[in-house]
Amino acid sequence: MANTRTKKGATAEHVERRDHPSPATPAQDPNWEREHKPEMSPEEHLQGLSPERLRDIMHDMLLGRRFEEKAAEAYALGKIGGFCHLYIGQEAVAIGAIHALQQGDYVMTAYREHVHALQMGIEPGAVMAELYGKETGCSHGNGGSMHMFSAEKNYLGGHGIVGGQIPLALGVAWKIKYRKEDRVMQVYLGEAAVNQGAFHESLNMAALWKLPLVVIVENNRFGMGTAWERASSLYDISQKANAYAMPSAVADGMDVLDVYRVTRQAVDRARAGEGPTLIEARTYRFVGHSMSDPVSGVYRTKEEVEEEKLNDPIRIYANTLADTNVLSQQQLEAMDEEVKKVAEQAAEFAESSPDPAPEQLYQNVYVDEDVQGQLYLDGRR
Amino acid sequence: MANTRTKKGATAEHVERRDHPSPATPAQDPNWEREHKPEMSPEEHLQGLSPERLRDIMHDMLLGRRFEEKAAEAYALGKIGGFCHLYIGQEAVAIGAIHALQQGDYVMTAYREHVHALQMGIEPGAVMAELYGKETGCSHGNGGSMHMFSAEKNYLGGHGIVGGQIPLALGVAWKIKYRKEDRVMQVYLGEAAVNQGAFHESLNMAALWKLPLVVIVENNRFGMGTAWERASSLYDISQKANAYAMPSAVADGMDVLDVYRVTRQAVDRARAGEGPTLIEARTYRFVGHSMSDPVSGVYRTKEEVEEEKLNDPIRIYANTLADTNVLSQQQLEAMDEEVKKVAEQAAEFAESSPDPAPEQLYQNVYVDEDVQGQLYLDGRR
Amino acid sequence: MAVITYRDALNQALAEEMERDPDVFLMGEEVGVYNGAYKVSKGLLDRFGEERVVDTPITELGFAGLGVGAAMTGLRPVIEFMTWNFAYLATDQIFNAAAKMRYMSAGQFKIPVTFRGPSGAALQLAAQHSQALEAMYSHFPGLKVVTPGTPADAKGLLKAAIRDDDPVCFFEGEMLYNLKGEVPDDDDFVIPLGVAEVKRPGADVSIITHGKMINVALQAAAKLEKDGVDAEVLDLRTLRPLDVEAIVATVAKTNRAVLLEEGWPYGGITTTVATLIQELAFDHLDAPVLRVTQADVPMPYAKGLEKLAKPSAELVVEKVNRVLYR
Amino acid sequence: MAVITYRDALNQALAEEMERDPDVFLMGEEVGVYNGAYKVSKGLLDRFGEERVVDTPITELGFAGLGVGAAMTGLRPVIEFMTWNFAYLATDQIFNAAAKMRYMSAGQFKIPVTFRGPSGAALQLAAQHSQALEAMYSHFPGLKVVTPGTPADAKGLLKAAIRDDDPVCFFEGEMLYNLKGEVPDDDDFVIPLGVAEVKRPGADVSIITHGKMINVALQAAAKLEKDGVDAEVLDLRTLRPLDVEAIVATVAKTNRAVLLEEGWPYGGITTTVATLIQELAFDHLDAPVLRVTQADVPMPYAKGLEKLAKPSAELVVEKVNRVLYR
Ligand SMILES: Cc1ncc(C[n+]2csc(CCOP(=O)(O)OP(=O)(O)O)c2C)c(N)n1
Ligand SMILES: Cc1ncc(C[n+]2csc(CCOP(=O)(O)OP(=O)(O)O)c2C)c(N)n1
Ligand SMILES: [Mg+2]
Ligand SMILES: [Mg+2]
Repeated sequence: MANTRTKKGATAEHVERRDHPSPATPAQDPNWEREHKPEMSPEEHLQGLSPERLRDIMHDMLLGRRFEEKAAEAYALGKIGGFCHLYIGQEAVAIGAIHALQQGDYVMTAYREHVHALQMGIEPGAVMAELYGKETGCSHGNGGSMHMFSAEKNYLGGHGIVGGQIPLALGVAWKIKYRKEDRVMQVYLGEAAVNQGAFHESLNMAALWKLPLVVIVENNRFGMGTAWERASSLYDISQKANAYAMPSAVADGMDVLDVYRVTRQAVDRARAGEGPTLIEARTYRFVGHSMSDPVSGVYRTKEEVEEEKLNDPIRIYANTLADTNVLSQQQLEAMDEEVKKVAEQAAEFAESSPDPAPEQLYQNVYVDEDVQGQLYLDGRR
Repeated sequence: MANTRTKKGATAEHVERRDHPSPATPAQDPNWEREHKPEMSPEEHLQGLSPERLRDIMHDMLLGRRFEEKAAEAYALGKIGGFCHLYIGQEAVAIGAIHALQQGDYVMTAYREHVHALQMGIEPGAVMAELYGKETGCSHGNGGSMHMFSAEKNYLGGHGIVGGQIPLALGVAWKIKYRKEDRVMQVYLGEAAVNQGAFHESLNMAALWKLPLVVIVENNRFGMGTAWERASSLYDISQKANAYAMPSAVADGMDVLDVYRVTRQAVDRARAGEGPTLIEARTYRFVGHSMSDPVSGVYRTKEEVEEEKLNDPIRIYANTLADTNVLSQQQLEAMDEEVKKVAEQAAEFAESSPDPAPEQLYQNVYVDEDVQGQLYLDGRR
Repeated sequence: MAVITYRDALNQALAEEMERDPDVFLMGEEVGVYNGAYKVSKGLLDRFGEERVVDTPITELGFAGLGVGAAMTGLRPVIEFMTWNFAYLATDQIFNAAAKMRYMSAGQFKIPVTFRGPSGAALQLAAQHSQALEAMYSHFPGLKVVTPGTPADAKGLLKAAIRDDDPVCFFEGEMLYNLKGEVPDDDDFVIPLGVAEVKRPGADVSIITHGKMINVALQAAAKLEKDGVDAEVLDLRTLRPLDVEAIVATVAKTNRAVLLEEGWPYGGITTTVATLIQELAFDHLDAPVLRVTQADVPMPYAKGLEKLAKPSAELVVEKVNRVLYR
Repeated sequence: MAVITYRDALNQALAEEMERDPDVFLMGEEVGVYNGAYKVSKGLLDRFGEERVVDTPITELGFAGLGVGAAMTGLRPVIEFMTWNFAYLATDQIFNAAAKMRYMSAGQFKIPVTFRGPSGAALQLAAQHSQALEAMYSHFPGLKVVTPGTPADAKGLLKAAIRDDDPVCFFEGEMLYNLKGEVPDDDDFVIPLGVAEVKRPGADVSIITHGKMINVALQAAAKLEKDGVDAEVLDLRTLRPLDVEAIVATVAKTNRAVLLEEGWPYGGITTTVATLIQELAFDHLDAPVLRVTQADVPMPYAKGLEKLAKPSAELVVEKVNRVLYR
C-alpha cells in the first residue's frame, strides 16, 4: 500500500506538474541512473586512470562495503550504540567523487558518513573505534557514527541535521576564496535535504560569489520512508541548479567511474575559479535507513530492492575492470580477503581500545578552561 | 559609488552566470517592466472591465497615494512611531492584484502593507488609527504599521520577518483545500525575500500539493540598500518557479491593468484547483525603504529615481483612462480632491481616537485569562 | 482503566481528537506511510486518509508555518517534529508568528496549533540529537508548554493541548514511548493545563520535576526512603501555565526543595522554579533550593560519558542530603 | 581617553581588529554599501574592500552557517544580524553547529566566530522587532554571551569577543548606539570576558543587571539616594562566562538584591542569577531576591502600552523598597 501510494503521488498528476520529459519515478524508468550518461567504449570509460589507481578504487569500494558489514555485526552485538546509517549500495558516489579531489581539498557530509571518512584517509581503526565510542576514535568517542572528524585529513564531518552541513560547507568554500587557496570544497547531502531552505540559501550565495563548492546530491530516492516524488514537486534535482544560474550534471551513482568523470569536471571548474556545480548522483540504498529500519516492506517492496541490487556498484565496477583486463576475478577475491582483514583488525582495535576518561566530559566545550564555575552552571564541580 | 558597485556586480560577470538573454540590470533595459508584456490596443488593454470598475481602480490608486502622503506628514510630526514603510510608486501591484480577487479570498503580506490593508476594505480611519497606535486602529494599537489585521475582511497581516509570511500563507492555502472552499490565498513578498529558505520550502509544498496560492513578488529592485543583482545569482525571478515545476509570469508592476491581467489568470487557475503560480511584478519604490532612509544617494542615484518617476503608475493609468475616454482630466481631479478628504478625515479620526487602555497590555496574549499568575511570570500583578 | 504504553496513549489521544473534530489534522515527516518515526501515529493514515495524516518534505520552517497559518484561519493542526532537536529551524515561525499573532492582532485570531514530538536524550545519539529544550520554549509569552511523564498524563494532556485555543509545544519523552501505565478509556479524559500533580507524597523534602525525570525523582525517593527520608515528588506536568500554587504548597509543607530537570542549567526550568520559591516561600525555606540538571555540556556519544552527563537518582539523593544538612 | 558614541566604539573595535588580523571579516545584511542599517560599519567597506566587508542576501540561516564553516577552517568571521530578532532563523547553525562543533570533534576545531547585532526594544517597533533574547542564547553550553552597556565596554568587549577562540553572541543595545562615553584610544584596550563591574558602589542593596538596563539601574539608584538608600549597581557585562564571584560578593556586602533585565522573566538571566544567589549566598540574604523584567507579554506597538511593558526605574525602586521592607 505504501507503494501504491508512492506511485499514486507520482504518476500522471505528477508528470503533469513537471515540465520535463523524463518519467516521474525511477520505477518507470529502467534506465534511470544512466539517463544522462554518454556512450563510451570500455577503455574510454576508464577515464585514462592508471591501472594502480583503478585498483585502488576497487580496494576502496570493497573496504567501504566490508567495513560497514563489520560495523553492522558489531551493532547487532550491542558494541555500537545510537543511530548508525550505512552506505551499502551507495559506495560508488563518495568513492568516485573523492577520487576526483587532490590533497588539501575538503569534504563534509551528513550522518551517512563512514565511507566518506574512510575515503578521506582516516584509519579504519579510528573510524570503528569512534563507532564503539572509544578514546581512540577519530572524535575520541564524543561524536559517534554521525559526527566523525579529522582536521588533519580535511574531513569536516559528520553532521546530523538534514541540510545543516550545506551552509557550513559554503563557509569553507568562502574561506578558500578569501585566502585564494588552491582548494575545493566538496559537500554531500541526501536528496531529501534539497527541500530544506538551507540548500536554497547556500546555493544562491555559492553561485553569486562563485565559490569553489561542489555540491553532490546522493539521490537514493528515499528520505527515510519518503520517496523523492512524494516530497518534491520537481522530479529532476539537477534542474534545481537553474534557479541559481548554476551548472549541474547527473551522474550514474552506481558507476564509480561515471561519478569520477562528472565530479572531476566540477572539481576542475571550481579549482579554476569558475564557481560551484550541482551534481545529482543517482543511487540506491540496499539497506534500511538506519539499523532500526527494515530493508523493505513499508515504503518499498522486496522486489524493488532485489532488482536494484542487480546494479550493485561493486559488481558493475568489477565487470568494468575485468572487461578491460585491469583486475581479474582472482585478484578481486584476494583484494576482498585483504580488506576483510582490515575491517576485522579495525574491530579488534576498537574492541581493545579504552573508554574515554571521565574528565573528557568537561573538555573541549570551550577552548578556555573553566574559571571557577563561570562557564559551567551545573553546580556539579 | 554605490551604483558603480551595483553595476560592477551586475555586468558581464553576472550575465555570464545567467543562462538567460535579458539584460543583467533594469538600468540596462529601458523596457524592463514591459519585457514580457503582449501588444494590445488601448481597448483590449482594459480587460473588459466596466467603466465603473475602471474608475474604482483609479480611486483606489489615488487613495493609496494620498493616504500614505498623509501618513508621511503625520510621521514627520511625530504622531506615528516605529518603522513606517511606504508603498508610493508600487500601488499598481497590490491594487491590480487584489482587484482580481473575489469576496472570501485572503491576502497576506509583509510590512509594506498600508495599501494592501486599505484595498482589502479596512476603513482608512482604522488604518490611520493603527499607525497612530490608537484603540480604534485595526489592531487596536498592538500592531502598528507592520502588523495590521482584519479577520472580518480576510486581511491576514502585516508581518515583519522577511519571508515569514510565505509559510503562513501556505497554511491558509492548505486550509482552503482541506475544507474544499472556493477561495484563493494571495501572498505578497519583496524580491529580497525570494532568497530566504522559507520561499523555497513553501513553494515546493504549494506545488507538490497543488494549493490555491498566488505568490506575488513585488520586485522593486532593492532590498533596503541591496540591488537584486547583488543578492541573487539568477536575475529573472519568474524563472525560479521552474525549480518547483510551478507556472510563473511577469507583470508590469507600473501598469495596474497588466497586474490585473496576469494575476487574474493565476487566481482563476488557483480557483479551478490547478495549483499555485509565481508572479513577478516589476515595480519601483519612489521613496526610501522606510522613513529614515533617504530617497536616493547611497544605493541609487537621484537621476535613477527621477527617471523611474516618469513611470508613475497613477499617471500611466490616468493616460489609459483618458485615451479610452473612461475618465477625463476633470473627473480625475475631482476624484483626487475627494480622496484627499478621505485621507484628511482618516487622520482626524486617528487624532481624536483614544489611546488603548492600560488593561490591554495583558489581554490577548492567550485566549485564556490568567489563572493566579500561572501564565505571566513577571510578578507584576 | 487499561494498561497501555505512553506511545499508545498518545496514539489514542490523536485518534480520538481527530474523530471528534474534523478540523484536527496531523502533519510532519514520516507520520503517514511510515506510521511515524517512533510509531506514535501508527494506523492513523489508514484510518483518516492522506488529507488528514500528511507526510511532509523535510522543511521544518515551512510546515511549522503552515500549521500556524492553517490555525489562524480555523483548523486545529497537530504538527509533529520528528524530534524537537530539529525544531530550531522552525523557531522563527513558533516564536515570531505563533506566539505573537494573537497579540499583534489584538485577539482577532486564535492559533490552536499543537507542536509535538520526542524530546531529550535517548541512548548515545550524541550532541545534536539529545537535547531537552522545554526551557527555551517556556521563555516565550504566547506559548504554552506541556511535558507529560506518564501514559495517563500523555493522553490527557495531549487531548487538552489539541483542544486548547492557544499554541502549545508538547514535549514527549523519547525514552518514555514504551513505558506502561494505567490510562482511563474515557473519550473525554482531559487533564487541564496548569495543574501539577504530587506523584509521591512526602514530608521531609520536595523533589520538583517534570517529564521523563519524574522517574528519576521516584527512584531517588525510593533510595531516600531506605535512609528514612520521606521525599515528596511534585510533577509540574505543564510548564506554562505553571502551577505556582502547587510549588509553594509543597515547599511550605517540607521546607526544603531539590529541583530536577533533564536539560541544561543556565535558564533552565529549575532556575525559574527556584526563583519563584525563594520569592514566594522565602520564610518557609530551611535550606537553599538545590538543583540537578544535565551536565552543562553538549551531550557526548560514548556510553560512559553520556551516563555521567545525564541527571541521576544518585545526584538527586546527594543534593537532598545537602538540603537536609546530613 | 576620548568621548565617543557606543556606535563609534564598536566601529573602532571592528576597524582595529580587521587591521590587526587579516582573517577577520565582517558579513551581514547592508554592512557594506549601506554602511550598516545602524551605521556601525560606517566606512569599513571603503577601507577594507568588498572581500572583507560583505553584503549578503537576506538569508540568516545561510550566512550564519557560512560564518561557522569559515571559522572552523581558520578565519575569524564577524557575522552581523541586522537585529537579533531575525536570528531565530539562524539558531540551528548557532545551537547545533557553532555551540557543538568543537565538542563533537573533541577539540579538533576552534570556532572563533562572533555573531553580533542590535538587541532589545527600541521605540514602538512592536512584537517582532523588540526582543531582548540574550537569555535564550545563554542557555547553550558552547556559546559565550556578551552584553555591553557603555561605549567603553562595547569597544573592549567586542575586541575580546573577536579575539576569543570560541563562538560569541554579542548583543548591542539598539537604544545605546548614540550614547556617549569615555573610551580609551589604546589599540589593545581589551576587556576580558567573564568580569563583571560595579558601576556604582553602594551599601544597602545590590541591583544586578546587564546591557542597556544599567542605565535604568543607575536612574533607580539616583532616585533611591534621594530617599537615603545607597544602592550598588553591578553590571554583569558578560552572561557566559558569568562572574559568579562578583555576584556573591555584592550580595554578601548588601544582603539584599534586586535583579533587572530587559527581556522576559521565564528563564530570564535574572532567574539564573537569583538561583545562584540563594544557593551560594543563602545565609547572607535578609530578604528574597526580587526581579524586574519586561512584562511577560509580546511588545505592543502603542507608545503608552510599550512604556508599561518595559522595565523602569520606578519598578526597580518599588522592588528595592520591598527587599528593604520599607
Ligand atoms: C532537520 C532535520 N529533520 C529531520 C531529521 C531526521 N532525519 C534524519 S535522516 C532523514 C532523512 C534524510 O534523507 P536524505 O536527505 O535523502 O538522506 P539519506 O538518509 O537518504 O542518505 C530524516 C528525516 C534530521 N536529522 N534533521
Ligand atoms: C529575516 C529578516 N531579516 C532582515 C530584516 C530587516 N529588513 C527589513 S525589510 C528588509 C529588506 C527587504 O526587501 P524586500 O524583500 O525586497 O522588500 P521591500 O522592502 O523592497 O518591499 C530587511 C533586510 C527582516 N525584517 N527580517
Ligand atoms: Mg535519500
Ligand atoms: Mg524590494
